Amino acid sequence: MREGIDLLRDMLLVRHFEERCARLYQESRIRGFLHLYVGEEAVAAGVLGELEPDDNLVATYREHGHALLKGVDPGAVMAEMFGRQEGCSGGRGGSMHLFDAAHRLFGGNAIVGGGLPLAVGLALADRLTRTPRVTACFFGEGAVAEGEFHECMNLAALWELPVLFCCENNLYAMGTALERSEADTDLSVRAATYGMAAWSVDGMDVEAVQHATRRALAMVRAGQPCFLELRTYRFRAHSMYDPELYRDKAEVARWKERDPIAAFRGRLEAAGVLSPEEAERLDREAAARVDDAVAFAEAGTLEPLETLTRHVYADRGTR
Amino acid sequence: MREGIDLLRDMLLVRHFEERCARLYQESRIRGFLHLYVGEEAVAAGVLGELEPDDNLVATYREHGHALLKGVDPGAVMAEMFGRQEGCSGGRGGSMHLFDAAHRLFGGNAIVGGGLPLAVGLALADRLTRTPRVTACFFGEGAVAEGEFHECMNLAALWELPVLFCCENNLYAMGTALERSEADTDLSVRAATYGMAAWSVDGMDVEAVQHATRRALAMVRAGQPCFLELRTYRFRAHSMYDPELYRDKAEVARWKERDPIAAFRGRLEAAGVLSPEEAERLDREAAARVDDAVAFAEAGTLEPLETLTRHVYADRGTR
Amino acid sequence: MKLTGREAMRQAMRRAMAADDRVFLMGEDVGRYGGCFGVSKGMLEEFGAERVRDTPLSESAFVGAGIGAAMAGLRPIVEIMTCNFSLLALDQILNNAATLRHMSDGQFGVPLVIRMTTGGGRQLAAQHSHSLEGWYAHIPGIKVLTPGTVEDFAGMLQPALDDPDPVLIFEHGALYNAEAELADSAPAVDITSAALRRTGTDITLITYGGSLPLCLDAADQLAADGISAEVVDLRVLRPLDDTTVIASVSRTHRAVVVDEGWRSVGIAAEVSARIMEQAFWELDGPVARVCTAEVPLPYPKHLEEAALPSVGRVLDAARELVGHG
Amino acid sequence: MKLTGREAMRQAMRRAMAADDRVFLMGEDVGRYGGCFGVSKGMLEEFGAERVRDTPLSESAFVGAGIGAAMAGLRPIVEIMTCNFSLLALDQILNNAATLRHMSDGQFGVPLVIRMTTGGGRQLAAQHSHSLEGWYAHIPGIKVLTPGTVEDFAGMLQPALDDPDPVLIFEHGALYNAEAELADSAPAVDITSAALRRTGTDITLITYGGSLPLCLDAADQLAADGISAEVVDLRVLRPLDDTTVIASVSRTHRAVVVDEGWRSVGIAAEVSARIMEQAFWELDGPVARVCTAEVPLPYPKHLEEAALPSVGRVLDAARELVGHG
Ligand SMILES: Cc1ncc(C[n+]2csc(CCOP(=O)(O)OP(=O)(O)O)c2C)c(N)n1
Ligand SMILES: Cc1ncc(C[n+]2csc(CCOP(=O)(O)OP(=O)(O)O)c2C)c(N)n1
Ligand SMILES: [Mg+2]
Ligand SMILES: [Mg+2]
Repeated sequence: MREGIDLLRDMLLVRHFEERCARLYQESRIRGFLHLYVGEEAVAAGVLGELEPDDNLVATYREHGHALLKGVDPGAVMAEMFGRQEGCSGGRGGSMHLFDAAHRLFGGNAIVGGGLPLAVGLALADRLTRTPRVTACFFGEGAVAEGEFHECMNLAALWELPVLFCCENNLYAMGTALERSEADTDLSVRAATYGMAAWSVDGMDVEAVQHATRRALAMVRAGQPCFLELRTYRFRAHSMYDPELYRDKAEVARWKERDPIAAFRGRLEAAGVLSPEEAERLDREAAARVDDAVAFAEAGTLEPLETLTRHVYADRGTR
Repeated sequence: MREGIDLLRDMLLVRHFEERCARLYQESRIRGFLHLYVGEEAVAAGVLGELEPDDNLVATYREHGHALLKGVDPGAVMAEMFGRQEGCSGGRGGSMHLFDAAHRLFGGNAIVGGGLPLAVGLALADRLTRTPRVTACFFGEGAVAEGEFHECMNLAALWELPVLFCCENNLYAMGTALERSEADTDLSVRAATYGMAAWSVDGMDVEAVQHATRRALAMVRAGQPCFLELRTYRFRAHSMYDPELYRDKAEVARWKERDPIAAFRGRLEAAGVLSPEEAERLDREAAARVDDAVAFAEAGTLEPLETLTRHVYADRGTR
Repeated sequence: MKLTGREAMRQAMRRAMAADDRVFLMGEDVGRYGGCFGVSKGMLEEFGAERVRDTPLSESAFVGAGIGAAMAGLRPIVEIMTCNFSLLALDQILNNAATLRHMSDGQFGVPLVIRMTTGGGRQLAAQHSHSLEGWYAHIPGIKVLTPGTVEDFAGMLQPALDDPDPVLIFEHGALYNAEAELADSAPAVDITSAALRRTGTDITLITYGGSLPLCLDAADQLAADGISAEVVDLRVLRPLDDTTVIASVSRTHRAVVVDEGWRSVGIAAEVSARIMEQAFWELDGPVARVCTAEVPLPYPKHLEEAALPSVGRVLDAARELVGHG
Repeated sequence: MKLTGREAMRQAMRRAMAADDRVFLMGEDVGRYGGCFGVSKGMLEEFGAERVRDTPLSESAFVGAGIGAAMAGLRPIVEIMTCNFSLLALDQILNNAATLRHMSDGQFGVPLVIRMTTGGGRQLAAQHSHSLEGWYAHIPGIKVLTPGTVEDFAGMLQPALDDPDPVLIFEHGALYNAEAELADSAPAVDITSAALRRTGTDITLITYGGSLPLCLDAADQLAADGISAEVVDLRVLRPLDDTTVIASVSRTHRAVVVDEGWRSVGIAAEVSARIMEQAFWELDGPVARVCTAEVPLPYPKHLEEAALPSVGRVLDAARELVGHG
């Protein structure tokens, strides 16, 4: 369970990391698809702060923040995006496919909905082996329309599997607004019909997320899946290729007024828990950690071509 | 809208047809998979009696009754199962794939859930062309767990498409009882969360089915999808290969006491609408129609081998 | 008029929709977003939300809905963002689109066009870099088109819409930015035959789609070495036009097949097998294949480049074959 | 002890589950129904509902759940009733099972076994008669097994479970009733290599699974004509053991590849292409293919038989080739 300052520190790390990634992309240091989490930090911070190191995490292509807050070294995450061997996936995966066995991060998955069955399976394994562990599975609200969402919710509920479903509702799936993809936009009501506890949370309020996660985890650890709809917003484009024709600037500006980091910092300062100077120091520390991560990534090495077909199968380098 | 006697006649035709199919299968005259509808006749009779000739029908592999009551000639259906050119699918489809363009029967589909997207598309076409037509789509309760069910319910509701979803809940999907496949077994509650009218009907009572269908069709014709759960039971095995290990005989016997044909006949007789003699005559007439169908099928011809690759593409006989 | 592949496809869609009420476009983000790769940008404004229809993320349902709408007489263009996601709709494609005409004894047809982006080369890693068009060519009942030139981006859509059967168009992502000068009324192209893109006498390079430009490059470089290479652009992977392939190989007596799919059980194997069957006695040496290495595509640029077919690998294969000839 | 293919697979599963707690069986109707084809009959009673787990109809979720459980260290056997329904799970197989080891740089593996019935011949028509194993062999990261004998039904499961990577086993429906005398402790079979089922000198028949019996029949009949045919049972379609194939063809100089998939872009094309590449100079004539006609399988018996590979069609191909030699 994270204290207030820790939560702020977590969010700042993610924010700085993401803003840096954006710049590095412009400089062509990072390539491929890059999906940033700016604006949504309270969700990852609030949920992941409550997980035990031994809990499982399944994420999407928008998962830098989740990886960092599950404990993966920022240098290893950045090196991954640089395509270096020192990356958390050996450079093979890039931004969308961060893995870390030591931290039980079972990957960012780039197929919308594709991670949900894996989460169900991880939880099934724990149930069969009587291992007291939780699997947290993140996905966007866009995934709710996919058949796999439905199949997995049913399976988790039917088999009473310890999965915490974390639906990050940032209102858009690429350019498709929720009301144009769901006949009923109240996602936690939908989820509840599978027979699991489900509710909606203000995903811009890190304490609200933390609180909801605590309640949910108590149920999950007791052997029931649970669904949280985390209402949030992405401040940046869907990916680096998005002209954002589908929403207007005023809407984005309104949401930015609710910036989860500024809001929480303000609250901590108002409560006298944090001074402005300390806050600035936390900010600089986060920036410095990201600097270190970039330096680590830049010092990383490229895998030799000889091992191109490594890890297709376990036993040998070539098929 | 069918009168009582017509409904009984419809159910008797299906019953005799199905019982004859069972015998013909034992005699190896029909091959492949054969799924019979015995016990469920009130569903097809009650729903299809309310459709207009111009309405669309999408069905499953358990669709003899639906084809017959949509108006497809019994001889053509039987010939199909004999694999004859005179069959309603030219003999190419067999029991699971009855088609008839003239009666707007868009096929029995043998992939569980596979017909639902087609129904959505047929209804979409009607909406785009402002054609006042309804698409009735039948499927078993087993299909509800499939991802396609979810995707299609959402699409139909979101786009307000004129589909009547008819879920034939006969309690089992092969050997899997509903409570072992659905976390929440109240299917119409589930369906309602997509934002469409949905309710459950006694599928052993043909008048109840008819009444519900009328109500539902009024909504569908006004431009909204609708979902009916039709609670029924199959008296026979899932297919001809099923040892029925998964349910006990007492349960089957209890349901047989509610035989929809006997019950409705009894009701008509009690109301004085039908005499026992007339009922017997209707029964004999149905049997005779099936005799004729079998004779027609037996007189049918086999397609020559030369045209084996016909209809793979429209334009030419071979690829 | 100078057009990119992207613009050529957009123009083809706009013309088709303007000319025929039955045509509409449906897929994820084709409307407000303007298409994942910008292909349909502006079309929502031009044709409205009924005919440029954004769908929820539900590939099986909206591809199946396209099949149903086609059976009912419309002419849907369904866009699947990329072929990587088409697996979620594969049951609808294989078990419905490809079989309905046959199962119904010709009573129903599925005049549907499915467009999707294919290919690697943009560092999108293992789940976003598939080249599945050759694999789809296994399925009887569908047709598979792979435009490799801006002309084909412009001219394949209309004949695909006119076709009474389901046609899948695989558009290589790298060709959206390819440019060419097109006549204002770019003619429909023949979607039943392969195209000879360059004539030659010593060897045939057989390819399609995203690998066509690199084979043309390779042919240039071979010419500098004094090796005259013919380039056959298959264009249609199903039904495969083997007549053009066999005629070419019968002239050059040597062939290299180049495609971006994984090597095993891909379209290059099929082309090789057909040459084996129909032109064995014409061959001066074994048909060679240059395909993508059998590895899920890795993210780093240098590894991805090493995995994909390249001019260098085509040259090596061609030179080895001619040397042995 | 005399066993059928069905019993052999059941016994293999029972032994594996008795020996290793990590093994469990999951799929539609594997429990109370006893398995769609009766393979798992009695196993629910023996091992209980936790380890013989009936699933709802949701192919993508339970195959994906098998992948997740395998990543977590268990050894799931997932049964997909028939390969016809596996398309609904293909995204999980191709984008997850086949890629996770690679994307994670070897941190995670997917030691999963997926069993499914394959093949036609039982008049089940266009949506229930697919033979997709050769097609699956396109995918790097998975292994594809196709038992063709009762011994292989008995002996392939354990090594598949021992394999650290996802293994798909395609069981031809016609072989469930095949019978053979097996030693009580049938040994594990080698799942890395093809098997020479019959030696010969004039021609090699290359096949697997449901087509193996008909190739053995054809070899008998050819022997009566004085043609000595060797029969190679591929057994493993991925990774393909081309060493055995090439060695045989290098001895006989002629080959017919027989498989039940559609011809274009199938496993027979791959075998033909590899022979082209590795044994071209050994060939006395072109490699021939006998596959299923490129049509969704029709229901009537006579049409289905005409579409499928048959002893007659194998004999014709073999005789033509030897005649030309
Ligand atoms: C099955 C599938 N279809 C389409 C895509 C392309 N795509 C990538 S992200 C995305 C939007 C997903 O939105 P959401 O689930 O809300 O997550 P967000 O990006 O908002 O975090 C789409 C359509 C995909 N990756 N997978
Ligand atoms: C996608 C898919 N999975 C499995 C099957 C095999 N199968 C055929 S019918 C059936 C049971 C379906 O049950 P339900 O939907 O309740 O319909 P019912 O047979 O009871 O009418 C199953 C599992 C199939 N045809 N399609
Ligand atoms: Mg979103
Ligand atoms: Mg049922």
